[in-house]
Amino acid sequence: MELPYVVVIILFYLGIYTIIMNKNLIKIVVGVNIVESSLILLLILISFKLGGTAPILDRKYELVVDPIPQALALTAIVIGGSLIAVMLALVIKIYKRYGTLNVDEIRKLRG
Amino acid sequence: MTGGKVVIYVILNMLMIFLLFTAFFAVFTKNLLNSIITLAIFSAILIVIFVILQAPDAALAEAVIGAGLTLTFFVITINKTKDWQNE
Amino acid sequence: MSRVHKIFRKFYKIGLVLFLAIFLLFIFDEIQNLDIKRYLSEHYISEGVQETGAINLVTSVLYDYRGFDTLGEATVILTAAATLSFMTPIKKVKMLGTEFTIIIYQTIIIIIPFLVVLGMNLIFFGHISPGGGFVGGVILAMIPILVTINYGITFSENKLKPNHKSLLEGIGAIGFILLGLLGIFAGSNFLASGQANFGLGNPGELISAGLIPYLNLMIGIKVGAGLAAIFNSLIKEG
Amino acid sequence: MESAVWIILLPLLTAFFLGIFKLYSDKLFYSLVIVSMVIYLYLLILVINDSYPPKVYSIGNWGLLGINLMVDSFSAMFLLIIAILFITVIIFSLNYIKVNKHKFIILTYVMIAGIAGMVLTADLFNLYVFLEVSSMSSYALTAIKKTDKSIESSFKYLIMSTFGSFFILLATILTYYLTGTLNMAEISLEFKSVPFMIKSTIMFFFIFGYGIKIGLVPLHAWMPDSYEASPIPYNVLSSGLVMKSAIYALIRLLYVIFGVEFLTESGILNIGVFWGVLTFIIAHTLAYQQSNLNRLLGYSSIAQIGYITIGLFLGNEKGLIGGSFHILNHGIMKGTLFLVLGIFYYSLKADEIEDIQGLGYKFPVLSFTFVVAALAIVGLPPFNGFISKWLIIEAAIEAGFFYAAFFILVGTFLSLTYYLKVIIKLYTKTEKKTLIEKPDLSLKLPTFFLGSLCILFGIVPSLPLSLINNIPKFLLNNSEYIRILLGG
Repeated sequence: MELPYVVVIILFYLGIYTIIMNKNLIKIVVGVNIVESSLILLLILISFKLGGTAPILDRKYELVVDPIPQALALTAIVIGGSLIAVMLALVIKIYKRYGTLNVDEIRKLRG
Repeated sequence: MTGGKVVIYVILNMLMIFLLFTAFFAVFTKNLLNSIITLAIFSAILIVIFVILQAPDAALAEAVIGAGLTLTFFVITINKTKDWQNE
Repeated sequence: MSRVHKIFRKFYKIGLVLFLAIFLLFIFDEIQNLDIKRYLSEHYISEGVQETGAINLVTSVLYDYRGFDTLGEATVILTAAATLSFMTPIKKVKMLGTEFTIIIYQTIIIIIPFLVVLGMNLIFFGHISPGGGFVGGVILAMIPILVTINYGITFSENKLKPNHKSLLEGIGAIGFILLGLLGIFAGSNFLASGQANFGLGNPGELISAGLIPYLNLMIGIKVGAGLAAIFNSLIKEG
Repeated sequence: MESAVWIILLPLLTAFFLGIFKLYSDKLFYSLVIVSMVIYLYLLILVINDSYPPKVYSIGNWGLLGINLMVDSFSAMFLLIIAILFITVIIFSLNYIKVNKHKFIILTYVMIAGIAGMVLTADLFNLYVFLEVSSMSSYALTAIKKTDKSIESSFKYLIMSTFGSFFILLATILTYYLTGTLNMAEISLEFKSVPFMIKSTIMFFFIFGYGIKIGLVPLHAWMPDSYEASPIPYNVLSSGLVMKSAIYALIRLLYVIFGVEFLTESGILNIGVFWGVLTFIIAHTLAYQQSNLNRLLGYSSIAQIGYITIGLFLGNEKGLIGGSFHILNHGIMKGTLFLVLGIFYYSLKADEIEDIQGLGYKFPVLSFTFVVAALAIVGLPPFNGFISKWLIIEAAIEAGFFYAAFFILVGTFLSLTYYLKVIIKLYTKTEKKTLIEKPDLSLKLPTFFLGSLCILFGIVPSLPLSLINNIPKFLLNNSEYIRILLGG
C-alpha cells in the first residue's frame, strides 16, 4: 500500500507549489483545489482496510471499513467547495476592477 | 488474495498514476480552459478511486460537489474573465 | 539586480516546498510500520446500528455521534452564501448565456422531475443507503441552476426569488438547531437523537434512526437553497 | 451546565433569525440584535462565574464517543474578552456602518459563534471546523466595504489563511491516523507511545499552520493590508479575537496534547520565545514607518502578539498568567485605539496621521482616551498594559530567557516612539476643520467604557487576575485537564 501515500504527498506539494509560484489567480485556485482533493484522498486511504466492505451494515460483514474518516472527508469536501466558491467570486471581482488576472500587474496597479 | 482482488489493486495503482499525470498537466498547461478540463478528469478519476476504496458516501459527495459544482464555478469564472486565451 | 533577486525568490520558494516535502515523506514511511489502534471505530462498527438506528454508519457518525461538526459546516455554507450575496452589484447584469438548441430545452423539461425524485430519495434514504442531506441538497440545487442556464437569469429569478432562497436557507438552519434543542427538551443533551431514545424503530426501515432523517431533511433544504443562491450570485456578479 | 452549548448556539440562532428578519422588517431586526446581545452577556457572565472546577458538556450525550465542550479558566478568560469586545463593537457598529449593515451584523454574530466554538471545544476536528467558520466570516468582513483595496486584501488573506488551514487539516488527519480518536484527552494519552520524531513533525505542522493565522513575522504578509481595508469595528474584533483565538487554539493543543515535558524536551519553547522576540522587533520597526493609522495599529497588533507568544511559550506558571493577562489587556487597549480612530474616521474621514492634526482640541475627551490607551499599550506604569508586560518580563527572567526580557524593554521604547509621534500630531495646533458628521453618544459610550477598563484593570488588577491565576493548573500539568475530560 505504499504507492497511494506517495501520490498523496506529491499531489499535496504540487498544489502548494502552484499556490506559491503561480502568477495567474485562477491557477492559484486550481492549486487550492488539488491540495483539497489530496487531503480528502488521504482521509479515504486512512479509512481503507484490505478486503473490508463499505460502512453500510445491511448485513453482518466480517470486516468493515472505518467510517470516521469518511465522515470527516464529507465535511472537508463541503468546506473546500464553499471556500473555492468564495475565492472565485473574489477573482471575478478583482478581474473586473483591475482588468487582469496577473498578480504582478495587480500589485503595480494597486500602487 | 483471490484473482479478482489482485486485478482491482492493479487498477487502483494505475489510476493513482493517471491521477498524477492529470494533476501535473492541469498545473503546467498554459491555456486555462485546458487546465480546467483536465481538472474535471482529475475529479472523475478521484471518484472512481473512492469507489474502489469502499467509500460510497465520499464518492457521491465528491462527484456532486467536487466534480459538479466546483467545476461549474470554475467555468463561470473563466467565462467572465476574458483573459483565458493568453495565460 | 532584480533578476538575481527574482531567481533567489524562486529558489527560496522551491526550497521551502522541498523542505516541507521531506518532513511528510519521512512521516509516511515511518507511519506504515506503526501498530495503529482503532478502538473508537470498532465501537462505531459494532454498536453503531443499535445505538443510532441508522444503517449507513457515515450518516450516523455525521448526524448523531458528531452532529456538531455538521452544524458548523452548515454555517460555513450560510456564510459563503451571505458573502456572495453582498458581492453582486445592484444594477442588472447581462448574462453571457449561449443559445441552446430546442433539444436541450426539451430534455431539461423532462429531466427536472427525475432530479426532484433523485434529490428527495438521497435525502430521505440518507440513513439507509449512501447519500444524505448534503448530496441530496446539492442535487435539488441543480434544478434552479439548470433553469438559470437555460432560460436566463430573469426567468429563473422570478420563478424562485432570491428572498425565498435565503428564507429557505434560514428555515433549514433554524430547523436543524430546533431539532437539536429537541434533545435538550427530552432531558438529554443538545443534538441527542440516539441517546434521547427517540423512536429508533428497527434498522433498515424508512422511519427509523430517531431524528436523523429529519436532520437530513433540514440540511438538504439548507444546502439546496444555499448553493442555488451561491450559483445565482456568481452568475450575476461582474 | 446547559449554558456552555448556548454560548455557541445563541449567536448562531440569532444570525439565522436575523437572516430571515432582514427580509421583512428593520425594527424587528434591531430589536432582536439588542435582545440577543443582553441575553448573551448574561449567559457569558453565568458561565465565567462557575468556571473554576472545569466542567465538560458532551454534545448528544455520547460522553467520549462524541464531541465534548470544556469550560476551564483559560476558556473562561477568553469568554470574558468576547463579552467585553462583542458588546462594545455591536453597539458601536449599529450606526457606524452605513454600507451592507444587515450583512455586517449577521457575519459578526457568525464570527463570534465560530470563535466561541474554537474556545470551548475539546475535540480536534471540531476545532478545525470552527476555525473555518470564524475564518470564513472574517474573509467576508474584510471584503464587505467592496473597495478595490478591500477586495484585493481579502483575497490575499483568504489564500494565506487557506494555506495555513491545509497544514492544520493535514496534522489533524495524521493525529487521527496515529491515535484512532479525536478527543484531546485520549489523544494525549495515546501520544505517549508515539515515537519522538513523528510527534515533533506533527507539532511542526500545527505550529506552521497556526503561525500563519496568528501572523508571526515571516507569515504576516496578509495582516496589514486587511487592517487597512476592512471596517474599523471589524478591526477591533480581528485584533482582539481572531488572532487571539488562533494562538489560544495553538496553546491549548501544545500544552494538552503534547504536554509540557515534550515541549521542553523538543526545544520548541526556545524557538517560540525567539520567534516572539523576532516578531515584535520587526513589527515595531515596520510600524514606525507607517503613515496610515490603521496599518500602524495593525503592525502594533503583530508586535503585541509577539509579546503574548513569548509569555505563553515560556513554559512556566508566571509566563502563562502574564501571557493570558496580556491577551485580555491587548484586546481592550487595541479596541479603544481602534474605536477612537473609528470616530475620527466617522466624523472627518481621517485615517492618515496628517489628517488627525489638531483633533486634540476638537475632541478633548476622546483624545484623552486615545492617549490613555496608547500609554497603556506601550506599557507605562499606572495602566493595565504595564502589569501584564511586567509579569512577562519577570517570567522570562525566571525561565532564564534574559535576552527576551531585555528585548521587551527595548521594544517598549520602540513602540513609545511611534505612539508619541501620533500623540504629538494629535495635539499640534492647526486651522479649523469642518466636521462632516457629529459622532453621537452611541459611538462615544463604548470607547469610554473600554478606555475606563484600561485604567480599572491597571489599578485593580486582582479583578481579572483572580480568574487568570488558576489557568496554569489545567495547562502546565495536563493530567488534571485529562482526568476531567475523561469524565473523572
